[in-house]
Amino acid sequence: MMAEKASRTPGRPKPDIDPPYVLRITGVLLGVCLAVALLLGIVNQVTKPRIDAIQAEKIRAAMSQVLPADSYEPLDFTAANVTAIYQAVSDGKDTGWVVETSAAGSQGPIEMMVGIDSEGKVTGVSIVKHSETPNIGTKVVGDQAVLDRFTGMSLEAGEITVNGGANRFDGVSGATVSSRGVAAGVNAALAAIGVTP
Amino acid sequence: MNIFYAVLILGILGGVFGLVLAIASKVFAVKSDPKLALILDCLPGANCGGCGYPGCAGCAAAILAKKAPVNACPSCSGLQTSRIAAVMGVEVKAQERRVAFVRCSGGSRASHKFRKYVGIDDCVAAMKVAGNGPLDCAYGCLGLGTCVRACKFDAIHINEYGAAIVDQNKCTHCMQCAKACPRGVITDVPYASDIMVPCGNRDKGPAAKSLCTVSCIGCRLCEKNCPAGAITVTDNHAAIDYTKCTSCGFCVEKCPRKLIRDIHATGKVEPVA
Amino acid sequence: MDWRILLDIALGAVLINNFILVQFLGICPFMGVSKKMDTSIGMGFAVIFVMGLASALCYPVSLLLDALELQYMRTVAFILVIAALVQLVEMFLKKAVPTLYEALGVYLPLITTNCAVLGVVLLNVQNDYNFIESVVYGVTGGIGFLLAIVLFSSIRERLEFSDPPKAFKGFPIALVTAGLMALCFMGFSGLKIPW
Amino acid sequence: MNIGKQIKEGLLTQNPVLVQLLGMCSTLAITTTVSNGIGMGLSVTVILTLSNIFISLLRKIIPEQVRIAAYIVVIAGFVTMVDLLLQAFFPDIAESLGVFIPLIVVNCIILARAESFASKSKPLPAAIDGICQGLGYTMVLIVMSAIRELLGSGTLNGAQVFPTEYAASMLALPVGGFLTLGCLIAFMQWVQSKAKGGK
Repeated sequence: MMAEKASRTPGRPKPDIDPPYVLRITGVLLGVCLAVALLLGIVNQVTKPRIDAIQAEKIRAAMSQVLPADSYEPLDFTAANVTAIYQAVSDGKDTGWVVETSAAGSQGPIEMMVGIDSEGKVTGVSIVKHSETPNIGTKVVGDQAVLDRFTGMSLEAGEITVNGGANRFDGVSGATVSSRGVAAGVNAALAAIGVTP
Repeated sequence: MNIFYAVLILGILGGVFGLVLAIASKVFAVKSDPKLALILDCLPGANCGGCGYPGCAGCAAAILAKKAPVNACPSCSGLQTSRIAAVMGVEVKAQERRVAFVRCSGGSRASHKFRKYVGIDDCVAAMKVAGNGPLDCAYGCLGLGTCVRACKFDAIHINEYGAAIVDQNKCTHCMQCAKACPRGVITDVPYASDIMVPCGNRDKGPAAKSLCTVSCIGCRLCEKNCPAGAITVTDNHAAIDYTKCTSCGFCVEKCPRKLIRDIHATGKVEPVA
Repeated sequence: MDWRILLDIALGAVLINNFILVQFLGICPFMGVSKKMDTSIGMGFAVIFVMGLASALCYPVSLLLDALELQYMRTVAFILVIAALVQLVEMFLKKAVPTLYEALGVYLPLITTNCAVLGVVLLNVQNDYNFIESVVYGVTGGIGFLLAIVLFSSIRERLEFSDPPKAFKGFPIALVTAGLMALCFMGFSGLKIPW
Repeated sequence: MNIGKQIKEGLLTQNPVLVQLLGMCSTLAITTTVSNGIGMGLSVTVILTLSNIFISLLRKIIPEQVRIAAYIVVIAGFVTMVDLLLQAFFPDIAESLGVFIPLIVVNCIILARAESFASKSKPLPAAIDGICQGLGYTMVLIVMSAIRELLGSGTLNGAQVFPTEYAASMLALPVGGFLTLGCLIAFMQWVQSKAKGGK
């Protein structure tokens, strides 16, 4: 059955594919893959809840850092490179939004949390995940002082641009690509909310 | 559920690729005659090219296809060649072992055109400098090691005087060094014979004397004193006929330049003092 | 498909983010095989073939994995596809071009662990390229690899006869040269695409 | 199978990075801080030993035709498992090492050792070889990351040694990695030639 299916055009000598040989090889690779997959599945089953819990905890911490609030209700939305928007509610009133966006940094995407108050001003930026080069990219993404400079900016004077333009944000010298990445993320967040003071 | 999908997908991938690889291994199986592997084992496997075929695999294929004689591989010892002959079921002709020999021992003693050659340290490159090389003597060894790099059996080195010298025990007579040498200083001699002339100079006496302190000046003393008549001096250079030479050593005493010598006197090929 | 985006990806993969000299992926075979020019060219084409086909094959697999939320299986599945591909290339070369197969030696199986090949597949997923974009990225990534390894092996062949300090002979001088080449390729990062 | 020889081989004469020139991708990419170097080195050692044992156990079963595919699936399986376990149970280690763990799958050392050593020897020597090669790799990583961090950013394991303005930040870039590794191997060759010359 297997051997006939693999026979070649009559012109060429038919290679002697004896089924036991083929079965042994396929069987071994199949067995190894199944074993590894099973092992991984079990490990994942064990670790998934813990990882999700840790991840959720990290996001909560980042959210409360940018915009302190009692609770955050996720909203549905349609916006470019925005992964989630949460409505921040503290003692019953909507006090603003927390937007999770990702933008291209120098070595890979930078995922960040941007807090925006009800007038559309940035209340804080915190980086969730990045793979910037240490000592260069991290001068921007790793340094909270630099990120805090975004606080208070909005789309009132147009898009935030790095080292120039009306709505100016002076990035860290030598790490312009990373600075532009973070600025792009903040712009995306502000645009998603669409409120300008 | 999640585990089931994981196992399912990787299982399918593993199975499909296992199948493809199994069939491919058969379709692409390289048809090889078992004798080829046997012959290949007997060959030294250094791919030196002495047999004229692309590496040992090429030589083995040629021997198998009877295009090459059983002793096509010059680097094979007698034992290896007889084993190949056994595989091929052919009787092998007895063959006397030969090895490479450097017809120069001057090195630092030869006069140089300029104090020190500074450039690409390779004889072929040096030959392109100042009229084929920094040495005044046109037949001498430049000592820059092209032959050392060409030899796959680590059998030839540059001695302390700066001339190449062959370690006869390691030499397998593949003659890659001779092919690599831009000046053709290296020839091959029978392993067994002792008396050698480590110089290849063809200039007349006085010129040869000025070119190098250990050169053959063609004075014919060795030729006159050789009882077996094995030495003939042709265009100012003493050449030994190894079939006639009885290694009596008369020529060694008579040579005014202390050049002709018994290289096996101290068991190992020594450079000319 | 807007060919400008494709050209942008291609230019990026070959010059701006060259896999070897800028992203520093796939350096083991790069250092190992680049002693001689012909093995380098052979290796370069083998990598182009594997990278192109790997990107093409891994695209449907990554779609399937995302659909079933099996992101953690991504690495294992991709590496399985690549390994099978390399094994196929190894068998094909053994049959069709035995001399190249001998010359590549241990570095052929090392293409499997070649960070560039798995790198390109994971980057395809990270930048969520569609099918054509990922194949273009794979093939041009391979061309970038070929460009780098050919340039490097031509320099290395000349290095044999130069006389660096005795301790630097062999790999160290080659590494320093590779460092300088990487420095030059950093110059491309400023390359602006006119449209 | 004497262990002494394997240890000496793993650390000096057959050092995976300095002599065999394997595992260069990760060596150049991550040796910018000492903590990265140690973390990466140890995780490679653990995974290398585990996969060596597993592969030498399987060596008789896996046929020649699918050996690469089978070995690499085993290695990738181990790496993903270690990654998941780290993220679940040791989140802080995972935080600093997160991006390097997937890199280990494509670390040439592991498949090279599996292909050249583990697949031909019994589990115990394979395990020892894994440990020795791993330690040799970690040693090189620590030395390289110390040099690159000190000269590249003026800090050593986080402690500020001299103000970063004077540091050659180019060394932090992988370009500096090439140069540092080149000089390191040159130094090793110089030491070996001195030892040979000296004796």
